[in-house]
Amino acid sequence: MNAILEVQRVKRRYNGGMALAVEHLAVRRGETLCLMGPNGAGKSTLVRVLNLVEEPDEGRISFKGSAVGARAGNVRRSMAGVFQRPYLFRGSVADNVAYGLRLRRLDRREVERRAAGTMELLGLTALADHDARRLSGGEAQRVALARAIAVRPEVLFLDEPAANLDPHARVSFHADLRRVASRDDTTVIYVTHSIEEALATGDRIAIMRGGAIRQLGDAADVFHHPADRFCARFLGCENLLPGRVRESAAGAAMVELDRGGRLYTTAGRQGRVLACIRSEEVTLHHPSLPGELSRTANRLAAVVRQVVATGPLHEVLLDCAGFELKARVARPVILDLGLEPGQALEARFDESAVHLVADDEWQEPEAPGRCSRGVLLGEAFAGGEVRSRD
Amino acid sequence: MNAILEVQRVKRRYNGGMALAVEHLAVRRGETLCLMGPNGAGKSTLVRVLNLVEEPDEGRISFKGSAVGARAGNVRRSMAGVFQRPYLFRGSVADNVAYGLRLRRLDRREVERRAAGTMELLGLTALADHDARRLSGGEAQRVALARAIAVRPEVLFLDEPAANLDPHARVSFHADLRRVASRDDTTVIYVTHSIEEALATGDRIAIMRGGAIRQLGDAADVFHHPADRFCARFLGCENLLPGRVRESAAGAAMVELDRGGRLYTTAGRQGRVLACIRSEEVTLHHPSLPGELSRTANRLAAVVRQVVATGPLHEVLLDCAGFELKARVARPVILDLGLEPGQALEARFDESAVHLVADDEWQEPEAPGRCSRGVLLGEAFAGGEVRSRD
Amino acid sequence: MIGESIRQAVELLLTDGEVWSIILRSLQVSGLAVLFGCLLGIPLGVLVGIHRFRARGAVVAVINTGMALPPVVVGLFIFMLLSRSGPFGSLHLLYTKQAMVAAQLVLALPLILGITVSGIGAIPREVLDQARSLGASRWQTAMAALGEARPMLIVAVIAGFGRIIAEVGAVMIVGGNFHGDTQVMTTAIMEEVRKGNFSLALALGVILLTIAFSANGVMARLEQRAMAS
Amino acid sequence: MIGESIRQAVELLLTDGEVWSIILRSLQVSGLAVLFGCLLGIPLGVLVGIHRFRARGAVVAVINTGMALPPVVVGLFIFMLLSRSGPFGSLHLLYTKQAMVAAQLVLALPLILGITVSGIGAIPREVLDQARSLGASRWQTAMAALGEARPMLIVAVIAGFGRIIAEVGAVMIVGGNFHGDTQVMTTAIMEEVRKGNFSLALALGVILLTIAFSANGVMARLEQRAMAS
Amino acid sequence: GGGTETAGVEVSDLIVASTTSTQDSGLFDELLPAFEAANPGYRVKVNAVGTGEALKLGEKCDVDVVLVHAPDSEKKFVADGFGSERREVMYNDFVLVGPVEDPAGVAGGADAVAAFTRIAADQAPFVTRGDDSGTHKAELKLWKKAGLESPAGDWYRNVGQGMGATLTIANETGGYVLADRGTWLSMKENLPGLMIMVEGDAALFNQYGVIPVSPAKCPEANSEGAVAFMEWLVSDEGQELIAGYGVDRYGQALFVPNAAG
Ligand SMILES: Nc1ncnc2c1ncn2[C@@H]1O[C@H](COP(=O)(O)OP(=O)(O)OP(=O)(O)O)[C@@H](O)[C@H]1O
Ligand SMILES: Nc1ncnc2c1ncn2[C@@H]1O[C@H](COP(=O)(O)OP(=O)(O)OP(=O)(O)O)[C@@H](O)[C@H]1O
Ligand SMILES: [Mg+2]
Ligand SMILES: [Mg+2]
Repeated sequence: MNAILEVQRVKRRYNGGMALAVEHLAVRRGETLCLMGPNGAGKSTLVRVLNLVEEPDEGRISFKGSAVGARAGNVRRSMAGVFQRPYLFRGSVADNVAYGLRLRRLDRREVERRAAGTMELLGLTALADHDARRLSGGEAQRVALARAIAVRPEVLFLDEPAANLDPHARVSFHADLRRVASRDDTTVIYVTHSIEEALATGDRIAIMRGGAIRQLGDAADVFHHPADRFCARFLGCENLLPGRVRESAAGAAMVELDRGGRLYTTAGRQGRVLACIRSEEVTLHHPSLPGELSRTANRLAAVVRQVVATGPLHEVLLDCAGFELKARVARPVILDLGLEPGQALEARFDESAVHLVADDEWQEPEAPGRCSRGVLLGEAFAGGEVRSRD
Repeated sequence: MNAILEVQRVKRRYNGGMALAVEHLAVRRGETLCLMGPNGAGKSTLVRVLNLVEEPDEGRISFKGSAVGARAGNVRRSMAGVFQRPYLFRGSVADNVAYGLRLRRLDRREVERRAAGTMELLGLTALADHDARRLSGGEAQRVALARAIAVRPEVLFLDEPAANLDPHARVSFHADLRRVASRDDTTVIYVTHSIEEALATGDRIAIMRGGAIRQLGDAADVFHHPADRFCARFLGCENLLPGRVRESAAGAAMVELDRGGRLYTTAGRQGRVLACIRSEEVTLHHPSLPGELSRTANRLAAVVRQVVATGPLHEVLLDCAGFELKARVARPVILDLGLEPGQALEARFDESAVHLVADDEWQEPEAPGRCSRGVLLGEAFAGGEVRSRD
Repeated sequence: MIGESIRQAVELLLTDGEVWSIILRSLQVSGLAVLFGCLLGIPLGVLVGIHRFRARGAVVAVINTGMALPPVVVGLFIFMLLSRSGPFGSLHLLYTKQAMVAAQLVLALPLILGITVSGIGAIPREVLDQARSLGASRWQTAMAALGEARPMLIVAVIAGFGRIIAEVGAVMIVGGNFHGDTQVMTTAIMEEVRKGNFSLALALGVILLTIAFSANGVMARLEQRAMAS
Repeated sequence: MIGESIRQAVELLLTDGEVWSIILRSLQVSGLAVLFGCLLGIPLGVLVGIHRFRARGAVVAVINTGMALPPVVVGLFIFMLLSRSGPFGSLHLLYTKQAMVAAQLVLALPLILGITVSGIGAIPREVLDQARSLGASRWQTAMAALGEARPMLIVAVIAGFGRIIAEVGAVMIVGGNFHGDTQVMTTAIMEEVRKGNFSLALALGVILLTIAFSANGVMARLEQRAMAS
Repeated sequence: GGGTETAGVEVSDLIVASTTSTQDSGLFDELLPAFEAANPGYRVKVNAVGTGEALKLGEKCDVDVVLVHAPDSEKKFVADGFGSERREVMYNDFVLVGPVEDPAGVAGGADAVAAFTRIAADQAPFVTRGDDSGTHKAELKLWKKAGLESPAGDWYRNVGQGMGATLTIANETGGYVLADRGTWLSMKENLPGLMIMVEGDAALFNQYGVIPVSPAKCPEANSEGAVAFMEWLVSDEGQELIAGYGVDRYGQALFVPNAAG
């Protein structure tokens, strides 16, 4: 097995609440594994447990195949972490960046060389002599990153490392991380709230909720094929339409929506389902002429209800006789169609754009203990979805 | 004048470096002003100065028209802030949320009522009795938000308040903020690195660099019409093409690009310019048949060089004979065109999609002192752009 | 030797009523001194701890030096102030518990001040800014700092109390060790040592430590309750 | 009164060579005691400060109680150990500087320990986790904690030093105040008080405080240099 | 001192500065209740300090009456106007105590000066209080008679402490020491290494005197009480109590009253 780090039946409780309850997770050597999930899902706790900074109440952690017990001290030398709220030690930026290297008793020259190199990489050279406690948020975050990267760990833990970086710094950090990680064959555990970040950096994505891993898979696969309603919603899939699969052949199916209308999909599944369509998969067109040719199987007559500019893309709320559909389109489309509320048009999406998940609406298992907060939070945002169904 | 807070010639130096040098800024009563800019640009410093937490070295701050001097203590009562790295006091979540209310010596019942209401709003009710120091990153951030919002300040300072929130919490926070701010006519100063966030919350956007405000204007206007190369780049405008305006009529111009080709634009400007085209404004089409009708003035023959999936949108790198163009398109377009490297197609963008800024490339003023780091950082990310020009 | 002293201590506590009144007097004098020490030292310490003023280094140096005030010298100094021939002689405070409290206050103050100052200095500066940003007045900002530095303040008080409940030089001089009037545990111990009653002196020492232990326990309990509330 | 004492202090320093050797002896004894106190107290304090073990509350209570150890009792205890008829009598350590150092060590230790423990306890727990997460061994984690708690450690040392440079009860008993041999500043002051030479005693007190002031200054300077490096 | 009203009688504090030896011998525990019974208007407080310190406290008017044993200093105290008058109260005697090994071979002698001479000649360890106390002054007189103006050297240990501490040091270090009999008797049990070398010599006579502070110098002092205390000490009642003190505990009286003489 190629797992560098593996946890089995790991649990961590705080004051009775269950912050972490992971049945099994094997981190592959050299991969970048992104952890995602709502606030309080246990991402940081999992990172801390893997980083051997926090002892789980139960369960087994192994590093390169052998259990980490008393050896934790040695194993820790192969790791380095950037916490969600990194703590910079008293001293200069350079001191901080050199900290991990000094711990490893590298010789002074090597320490200086590597620290300088890492500061260069992260654009910190000009700040080297500054007091590490008096930096801007983004600068501090970069120092913490440099400190961890400088030691060239086998496993690198990054807990929301780019949260305070400006967009350019973030992009360049992602590029640097990819380069450094592939050069040193570093395994990276990366916590983020941004799916763009996860797709840009991650080989695999794990979605957590209430301390458990809800879905784990290749990044693109998780993005396009969420495992359930929760993951779909969490990954920003805005159109979740309940229905029932009527006809189903190998790799294709027809879904009859509860609110009327039917969808064609390449996804195979039976029974009650939730059809997930990402809003950017929906394209808008003038109502098609009868008999007009199109490769697109799903064409819905729709009326524009609302158009909201949300930056690069515009959010278009559509009324599809029975249900609401949300589309996100670029400005040119708006211009081209002269989009305005009340306008009738056709919404299309490819068969491959319709992903089916089991409709767990009515049997959604109540997560135990503390996890209920995750649910609460999820529900708080359900507003958007409820709207789309009334 | 309707300014609730106004600063004039405010300067703040740290160890010789200039962290803040704002000539003039008037914050309008009831508006939400978003501050953006690279790390170290002075956003937090400006917020701290406005929040009367930090004394500037020079300059004048006025609140509701009269200078804030010895009265700072009173004026501060009208304000509340969430720092970039919020500090939660010892005690429970409820204690923290109630802190500002207690400071204002509201009666006990009122304190409890308001704290409970605010916790409800931010989904913190279940955490009320938890130790505020032992929360997850996002939970902590929400507590800090609740603590500031609970006091219903006239001016609310939010320094990257959503950096650690999960996507749903962020969206719901934006909605809540808008509701609360309009209910209480709250003036909000909001620091963020996300243009989406700025557009979703901000009435106006100020872009800072090297301690100074580089551009200030209505949110959509700043987004679509950056003032200069720096702002354009910072706001994520990926196509910056140098050229010279050849023909120019009222509200329309033709730009001859340095690398060949010409663009038509509704923007009026003379001389050397930088044509800015946002990548999501570029649409892709099969090469047009000669004589085909289109409202689009700008049509460029292009060859696909690379397609990268970056989440909801795909990034398409195009070769336009002489220069590179980047387009961001949704998956349906990729599917529809069957996009693959080497394919020839036509890139189109509307005349209104071409924004012109003065080409300050060769006379870019070197920002003084510490600001040079901003430049350094900016340059560090220029990699992407350089690529697009070679 | 210790076992014998403990046995003797228990016996003293059971049979000698005078010991109890001496204990009470010790607690009264040192308790009052430490109380005043806190009332004075903690606010002052917070002030010095929070503010970055020009003479701060000098002030801190003076406070730290105060920790090295020899009790005998303090006693002597207060004695000379309160002496009938001294400037405050007319107050007739010499050889009273008030004088003892004053002397011990002087001894406890630098310790309480010094530890408070650096305790406050050790909390993150963000505390102050965060409080201010939420609208705290100067006083409320100081209170916030105080709240965050709580564990250090406890040590400040305990160290101050420890120093004076154990000191003999100052109370001996300004109190006079008058039996039944100004005699406290330490002066009683001193007297027994002088008489060569070493084991009795040790027994009194054991009692003194037991008092200190209980007093610290009470303080810790109060602190815990304050933390919980 | 103070002015007169200062004048007399200067005069003593200028004319009386013996005063200088007493000063040196004081610094030697208390300096060594505080040095050992740090060597023992700081690592132990860091240990207790970092770890959350079952008996921690009890250990802290004992340490805090130690701050209330009366010097006379400590002196007596050490005296009884080192006395000819005591268990370590054969070592002939009574009335030596070694014995004085030992007694002062016992007095300084609880203060150094106690302040270190809560100083370490006051730094954010993240420090430890952050150090560990970067690969720090147990020892290195402790060093990281120590580094962050530096200002509190300085106070711990200064308070410990202050307590013993100023104390007379213990050194008087175990050192004997042998002139030219084990006499230190505080025992000299005590002697002058007994003789009724109050102003001379005060003058010696002024000298003692000056020493303490300078010693603290040196410590602060060292600390600043350590911080800067 | 300030007065308080108890049972119709005006009670005022009377502060006595005495040497530690007088207090520590327990004599005051015997005398004071009797004095207060006879003079219900006074409540006596004893401040036991060094001889020099006691006289200094008198000079500064912080005590009302001093009871010490340093005749020369006492006379000077009165002559300088700090005390109103000096009355002799009692005496006890000094004893030369030394290590049981007796390295100087002075045990059993009756001539203190001869013993001192021997000790000096042998440079046998001698511990001196060196604190300007009555005992110290008496010791210096003996050295003078033995021909040493100011003894010095490794053998002559100045410890600057009280009688008890000095005896303890002598016990521990095996030195000779001049002690007052009261302290010696009360501490003998704890001093197994010491025994009496020389006693009974007239040169070892230790006179105690009582001096009320001068009302002229110290108008605030409780002069009346001071005089009453002095008068009572030299009265038959006081003298009898002194004569009887210590017989039951040590088998011999610690002090010999000699007010009449
Ligand atoms: N030391 C602690 N004591 C008590 N509860 C804790 C502690 N640390 C974490 N928790 C709780 O455990 C849960 C999981 O926390 P964790 O920090 O792992 O969440 P997270 O997924 O990282 O969330 P976020 O996205 O907000 O950072 C939270 O509900 C949190 O309140
Ligand atoms: N207390 C301080 N002492 C010294 N320098 C400081 C201090 N606070 C801020 N600076 C410096 O001032 C500059 C501006 O800092 P500021 O925190 O305002 O940046 P920012 O725009 O908020 O950046 P970020 O996006 O990283 O939060 C930075 O270069 C920072 O290092
Ligand atoms: Mg987290
Ligand atoms: Mg900032």
